[in-house]
Amino acid sequence: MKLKVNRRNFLQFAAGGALGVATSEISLRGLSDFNAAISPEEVEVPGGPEAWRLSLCSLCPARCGLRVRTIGSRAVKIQGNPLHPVNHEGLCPRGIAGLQALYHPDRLRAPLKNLGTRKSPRWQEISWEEATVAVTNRLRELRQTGRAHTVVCVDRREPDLFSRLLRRFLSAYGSPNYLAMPSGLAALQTAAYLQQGVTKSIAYDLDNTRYLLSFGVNLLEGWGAPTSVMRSFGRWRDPAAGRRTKFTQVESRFSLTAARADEWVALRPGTEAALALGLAYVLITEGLVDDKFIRDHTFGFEDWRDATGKSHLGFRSLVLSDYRLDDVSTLTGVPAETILRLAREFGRSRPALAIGDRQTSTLAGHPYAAMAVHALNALVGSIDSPGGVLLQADLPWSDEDAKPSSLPHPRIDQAPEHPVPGHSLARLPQAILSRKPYSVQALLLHDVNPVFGLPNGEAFRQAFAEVPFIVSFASFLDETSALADVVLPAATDLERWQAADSPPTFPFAMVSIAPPAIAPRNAARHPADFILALARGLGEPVSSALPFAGAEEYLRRQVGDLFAAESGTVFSTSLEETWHRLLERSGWWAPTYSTADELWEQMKQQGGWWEPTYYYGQWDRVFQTPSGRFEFFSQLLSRWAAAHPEFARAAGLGQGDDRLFLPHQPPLLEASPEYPLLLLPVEVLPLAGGHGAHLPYLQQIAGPHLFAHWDSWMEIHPETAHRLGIADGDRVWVESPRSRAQVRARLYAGARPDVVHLPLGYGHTEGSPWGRRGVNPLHLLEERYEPLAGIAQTDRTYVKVYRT
Amino acid sequence: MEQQSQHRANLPDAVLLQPIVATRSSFYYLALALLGATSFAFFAWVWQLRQGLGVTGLNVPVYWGVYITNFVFFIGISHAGTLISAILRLCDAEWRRSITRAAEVITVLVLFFGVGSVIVDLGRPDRMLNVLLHPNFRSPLLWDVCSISLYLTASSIYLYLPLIPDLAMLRDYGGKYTWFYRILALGWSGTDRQRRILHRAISVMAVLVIPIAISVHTVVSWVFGMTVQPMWHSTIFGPYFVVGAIFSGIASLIIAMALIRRIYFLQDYLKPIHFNNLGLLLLVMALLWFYFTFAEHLTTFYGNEPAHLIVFYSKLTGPYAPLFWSMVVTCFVIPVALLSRARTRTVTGTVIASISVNIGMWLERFTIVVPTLSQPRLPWAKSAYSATWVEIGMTLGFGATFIFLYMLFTKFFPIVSIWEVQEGREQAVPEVVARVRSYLPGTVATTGQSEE
Amino acid sequence: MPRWGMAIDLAKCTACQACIVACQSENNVPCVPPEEAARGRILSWINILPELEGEYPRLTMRLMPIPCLHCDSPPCILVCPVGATGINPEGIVRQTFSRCIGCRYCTNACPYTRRVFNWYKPEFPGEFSQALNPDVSVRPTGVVEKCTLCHHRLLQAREEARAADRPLAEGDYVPACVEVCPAGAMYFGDLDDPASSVAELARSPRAFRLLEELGTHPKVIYLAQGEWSSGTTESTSR
Amino acid sequence: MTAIARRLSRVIALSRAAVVLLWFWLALLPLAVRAQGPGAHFIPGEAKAGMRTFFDKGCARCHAVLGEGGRSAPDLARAPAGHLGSADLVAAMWNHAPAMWEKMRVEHVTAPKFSESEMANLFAFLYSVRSFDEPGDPDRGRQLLSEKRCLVCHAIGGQGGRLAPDLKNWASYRNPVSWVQAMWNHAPAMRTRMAERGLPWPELKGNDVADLIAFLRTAAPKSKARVYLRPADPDAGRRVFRDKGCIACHGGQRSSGSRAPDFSTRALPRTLGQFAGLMWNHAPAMSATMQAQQIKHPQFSNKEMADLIAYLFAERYFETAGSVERGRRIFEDKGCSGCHQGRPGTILGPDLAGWRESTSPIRIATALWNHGPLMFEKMKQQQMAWPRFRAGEIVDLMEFLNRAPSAQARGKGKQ
Repeated sequence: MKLKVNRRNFLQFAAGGALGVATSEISLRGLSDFNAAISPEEVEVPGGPEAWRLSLCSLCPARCGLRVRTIGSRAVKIQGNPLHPVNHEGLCPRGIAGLQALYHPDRLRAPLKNLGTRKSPRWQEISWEEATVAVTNRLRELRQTGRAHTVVCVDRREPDLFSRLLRRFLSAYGSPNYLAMPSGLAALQTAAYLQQGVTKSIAYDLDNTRYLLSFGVNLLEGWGAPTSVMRSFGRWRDPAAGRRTKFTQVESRFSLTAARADEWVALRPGTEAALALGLAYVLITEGLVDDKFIRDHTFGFEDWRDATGKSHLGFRSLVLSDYRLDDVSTLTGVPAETILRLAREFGRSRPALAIGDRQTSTLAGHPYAAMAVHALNALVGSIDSPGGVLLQADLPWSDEDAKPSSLPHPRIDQAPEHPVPGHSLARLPQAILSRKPYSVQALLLHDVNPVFGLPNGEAFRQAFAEVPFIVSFASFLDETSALADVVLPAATDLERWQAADSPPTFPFAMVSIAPPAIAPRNAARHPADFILALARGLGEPVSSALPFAGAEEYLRRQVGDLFAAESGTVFSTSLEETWHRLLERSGWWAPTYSTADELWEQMKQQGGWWEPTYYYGQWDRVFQTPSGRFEFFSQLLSRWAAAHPEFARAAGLGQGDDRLFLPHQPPLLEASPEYPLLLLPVEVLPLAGGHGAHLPYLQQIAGPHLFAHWDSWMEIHPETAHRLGIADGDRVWVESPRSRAQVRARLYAGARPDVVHLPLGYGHTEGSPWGRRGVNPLHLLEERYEPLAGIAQTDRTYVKVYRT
Repeated sequence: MEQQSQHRANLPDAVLLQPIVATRSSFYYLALALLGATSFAFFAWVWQLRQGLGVTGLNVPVYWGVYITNFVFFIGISHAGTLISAILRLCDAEWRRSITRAAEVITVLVLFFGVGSVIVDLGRPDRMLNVLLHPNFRSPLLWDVCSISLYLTASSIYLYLPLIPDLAMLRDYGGKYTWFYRILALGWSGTDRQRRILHRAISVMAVLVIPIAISVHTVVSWVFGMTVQPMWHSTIFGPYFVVGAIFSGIASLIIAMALIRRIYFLQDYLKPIHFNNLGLLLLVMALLWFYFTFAEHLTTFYGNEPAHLIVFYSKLTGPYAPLFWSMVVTCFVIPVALLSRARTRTVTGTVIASISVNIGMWLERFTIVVPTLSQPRLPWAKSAYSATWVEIGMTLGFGATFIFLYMLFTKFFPIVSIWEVQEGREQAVPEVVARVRSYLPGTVATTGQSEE
Repeated sequence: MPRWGMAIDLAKCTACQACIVACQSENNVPCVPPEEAARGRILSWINILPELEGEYPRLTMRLMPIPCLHCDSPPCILVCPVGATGINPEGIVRQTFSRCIGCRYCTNACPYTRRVFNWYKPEFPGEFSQALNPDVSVRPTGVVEKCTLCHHRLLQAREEARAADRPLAEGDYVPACVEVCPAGAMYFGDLDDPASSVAELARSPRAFRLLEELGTHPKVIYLAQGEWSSGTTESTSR
Repeated sequence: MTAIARRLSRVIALSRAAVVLLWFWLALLPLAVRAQGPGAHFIPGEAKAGMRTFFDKGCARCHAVLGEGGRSAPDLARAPAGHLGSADLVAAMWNHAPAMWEKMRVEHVTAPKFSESEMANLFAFLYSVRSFDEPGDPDRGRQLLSEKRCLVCHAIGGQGGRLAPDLKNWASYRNPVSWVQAMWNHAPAMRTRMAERGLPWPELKGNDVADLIAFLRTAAPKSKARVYLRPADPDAGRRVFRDKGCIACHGGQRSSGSRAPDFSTRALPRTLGQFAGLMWNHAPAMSATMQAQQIKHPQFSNKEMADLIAYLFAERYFETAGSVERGRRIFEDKGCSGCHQGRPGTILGPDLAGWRESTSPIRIATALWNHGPLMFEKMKQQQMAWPRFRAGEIVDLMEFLNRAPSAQARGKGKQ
């Protein structure tokens, strides 16, 4: 006997089961359809023919060689050009981010004309023709009315084909005013001028040095030619290369560079010069100096008598009297034994190299400090010797473009009150506003943003308001372009013909060139083409000075000079270069090309031309001082000061005090009870040089040591923070006598307890929304200029910090 | 009409059928409210599907949060019914008769929400079928899939079997939906043979269901235990989770009973004694749970492994301390305090205890899932996890829907097993008397066969 | 059958993070918007892990670039319920984006937290989508993704080698991060080929592996920074 | 007569072989020619390929050439000093080998294997590189100018004597050869002038020329900073040697009567610059004799001079002929016969009979490099000392192996 299962309820069963399965099945399927329906599918990537094209990066002066992978008309990847002498295969993050600069959503799409006022601009898109006509007419008029010299051009820091062309154009047009953004190497160059009498770019043989003593130079965070510095760093520590080069970083903050160094020596900020001279003290007293070099190639080491028989202070006596070990130790806060050890290491490991003052790619530091550090190199004979300080080799360019134009009017920005025949862009606003030496009628800006990037940006804003006519080449409508009357969308690196000379701090003569990797986006154009069109429009004599159809032809012409030089080699494998070097050093030259055209073609394919040989010991090239030697006691300076008594006062020393002409510790800033904390702005690699904030790639890696991204942060020592009741991540006010800003505080044990740090490059007020994050420390910093070359000293200011 | 109702009223245990025949308006209001919550949850879910899981508070490294907590919690609850009723049935606890069904229903319904929690936690629920198409049997998650579906089937059957006689009763009762009851009743006519088969089937299922239930929550615990993450990688997680599950299960059963009792006036079916007994059971589990929790944390502390200690302290003193300690209070202090004294082991007492236990157990799941994740071995940036409206809404919605379905059940099926209660009246009393007598010395077990 | 592995020399690494950006651009990894980044939802496959120790002015900081370590016995692949991730014969821990159901069990099982989840639909604002690499699929929302050691490059390299009718040589196949490293701190190659540079470095006394004690056997090997001492001469073969 | 005839035939035979080889790889690497180092043309193997070998096989890890490469072992371009022909190179390599092997063993460096062609390239490379001058020391250059009293007649950039041309004109010459050429060409005139003033003929020793150049370079006008020479062509050089009549006196056996030093035997300095110095020193005496014999003082163009010197150097790459007799004696005395001559029971090394007619410095070097370590070990087991050879001895050995491996040794070897 059993449950009576008749046909009916069996069927019921079956039906029920089937139903169940069906529903579950349907519900799952249905779910997936449902999901697909409400969230449609993702981007699919178009393909196309693949090609690799050479190009150059222009996000910093290094101008690394690039290989760009293109799919159809799209650029999809940027890699390093393995043959390029500066970076070889390597790249820094900025180089790769070039792609985002290229395809940036906020790029200018067409030439813009301001129909409104400077205060409240109204932008209208115009055609290139209109733009060209507008600019041409204005410039022609100025020229015809004899005001050609009132046209001022501000170029970016990175030297390239276009800056040459621009200079050529200006001198033909009749304006002496080719200005460029200031470089972080200014203090070094000033020291080089005062002590070596040279104006060429100083170079460093980092690869071959055995001991590197850096006084707060952010070597690994965008200084000089970043990729080549990093490459050298890798070689110092390459097990295969044999002994490891010691890298000591002297810096108040535990920066990434300090973290990667072999030793970090924390000192009181601003006392770099004192420490350097303290080291000199030990080197001299312990006889660790290179006597031969000092005897043969230096001046002013010992006390000396001039023509008039007046005796002068020598470097040795200065150091022995003013920079005794314990004094230096107390001033700098570095233990005496550390100073001793450093000096001994520095003196005993040859070649040893010292770089300083504290500097980034935009903050230069103080020339006197730089002189003090450079003096160390002289003491150990590391000047123009392997692993030492070198002088960049001369390029075989014909210099007609570079030569200073012999025009009646002086440059608008010249600084007669400074001993170093320098010009500082920082003076421009004052010159414009005071209409001295003459009033500026027109401004040509090429990819520069002084309003954001210079300490006296506000002054620029006001001054530019006074200038009747402003043209700006830019990719974005940034703070400065926003003040222009005409804004011209400039093609970016990958879209334009490029040529670059040897980057600063790079010893060899080099010319890299690159054709456009892809066609310009939107309406973007090569500024060079515009300038050439301008020249044609202006007619004689300008047009005959620039008789080129376009950038390519101009560049092609330049390469002719290289061919004529009959030396050097096209970029090639390190093996080829070694071979070339071996031959060339012994007087043989085996070129891979026999005509200028071959050279041109090969350069386009390999990326450029260079001379991989450096000839050491060319003293009269390296020392162009009155004495023809390295001058501890700068006679250039003393002679100049003789004619300018006011200088001594500016330098804060007594008239006739020889210290004026010798490296010495410049006066320190003092804290006040109201403003107890020192604000030192810092530069981070991703935003080095103050640009890059508009690129997401760079924003999201800005502060790896604190996982900081997308916003500026204030580094403060945990104890200080605790004293001020500030917790990690709190929003705080940073207030300087000049202004105040709100920022997120980050506790960082690497910050000196009496110092706070803010990263540069943040806080845009115009342009891409991505860039308009965080605060711009430059607005907090007090403007100060040093007396030697008028270099901005806006790298420190005392502030107070309190919670919001 | 008159005498119809008359005749019904005279039926024994008519009150048990009352919910089915008559529905008060308050029911509809409540239902409406609950369905509101449900639709909100549904909206939240659609929103999440459109936007992506970004709308939750989850982040790196806290990849699991409220959803997974809910999953573990619901699966835990599911141990209420089946397991308990099975245990009680097997050991002939006569006081079980009126509570078993209420328990079993909880199990069956809540399982869906356990599974549901996982589904909403998936980044690609539309690809769920991959679990069947490309199963990877090395993954504890797949073990879960198997054991849970098995548990669901078993407990559904286990719910269904004892339902058959009542269904037949409803069929013959001639109220609404008679056709519906006829289908489900499978032509039950209550012959001895049928009864015997039914009894056999039920006790077989009872035996089967216990190991399955235990396996389910053990496997759930292994989802965590099988990884190498600090304070997840623990061997006692299996029993620990099972205990926790039964713990919360009993608690929710008590709550459910209390509600039924109030709403459907079943005071003389669900008597204080039931609550008292369950209360005692709850007390035992509370002690057991505390024992496990203590053992787990002591060993971690004593082992003194850095990675583990970081998590350990984040729970005891760190950001998760409030949650952790309120868990200890709600899971241990309150229930023990209330249940250990007969005076407070009243209906209200046990209910309060149960509520606090359920809160506590949810917290326990949470403090197991999240702290470990937010303290990864490598000190990546630690980002705090806090649930968003989507997660909260979804959780509430699930709760509401569960209650709604439970209510719905009571509207179609007697929530107290009528025939079992009657059977109790008619047979159990003499049986028990006989059984008890058989325990005593100097007597012959006469009623042996009636005991099987 | 090669066993691909990577060696990262912490002495040479400058923490410039070029590897991170190179990887993102090579593998179509979108940049998440600031708010998301703030919630720790950055998607990059390789990251720098800073470890700061000591007190001012005696501090040390170790900055390790950490990609997926491609363990020989990866905890992540066991737990995937749908087998969407696994380790291929050449030791690459792969992720099948099209099968992943996004349960994020693998992300939790990975002791290095080196797997990332697509919380939202990938965003390529403006023309950024123009720069997408056609060799790599753009991952849809809701799936887990991770470093593939630029597997697509391996396939290409194989193709080229086959076309040129020669075996795959060292350096033919290099992931984007290794290729870009300006300091040459990253090495890549076949760990089973004793002559390869990675194998050589793996034998170095400076070599160590991350969280070795977990028995995951990572194939990304780190070389300790080492210290400068006057007159030390290191040699790879020691 | 035999000796002379044999030597002659040998030189010619080898140079023929060399030329054949040359054409062979010329056909292969038409481009490489441009990048040739001086002297490479005559020498079997290609210098640049040799450098590739040098770097690829890891020699450069320890050794450097002119400072390019490792520091832990001698710079093969500078040491050993003096000019080395192929035989000398082999000798140097052979004698130095055990020490190197020891060092490599300690450093766990595995010795790479070389094919004969690779070895040939390597030799070619080393040989050319060794002939290169390194940039001199400008300081010494300055001193020299005053010591040698050049500035009495010459001026640099206007400062100095007015009698002779301003050295500035040559300041941009980077190659010692072009200096020699200039000096050579006006040597007679200069000699007479100096004679008139009773000035001594300045002797230029060692690196003097290089140093002078290094100093004067700095006086070079900016516009045309450097003048290099294109790689020279020994073939052309040989023609110059013949046509300009140098061969008449310097041809050694080939010259009608050897009145002047025979370049194929005379000891050469290491570098071209030093050689240039010698020519300079030797100029007055020579022009005197030439005047005496009414031989016109030959004028050379830059290129001709370069080719000529290249030719002379290339010639000296090859060893002069040795003697079988001496060879056999060495083979016995140094104990080679002990293992390498198929004596029953004592065959530890291969029977060298097979080397007949095929022995060359390259071959020896290759064998030494590839099997040397093994041989060294075996010898240590036998407590045998590692034999050392002078270059001459190597030559004789080769002669012996090439010509007269005793028949019975070969017979025995077969059994």
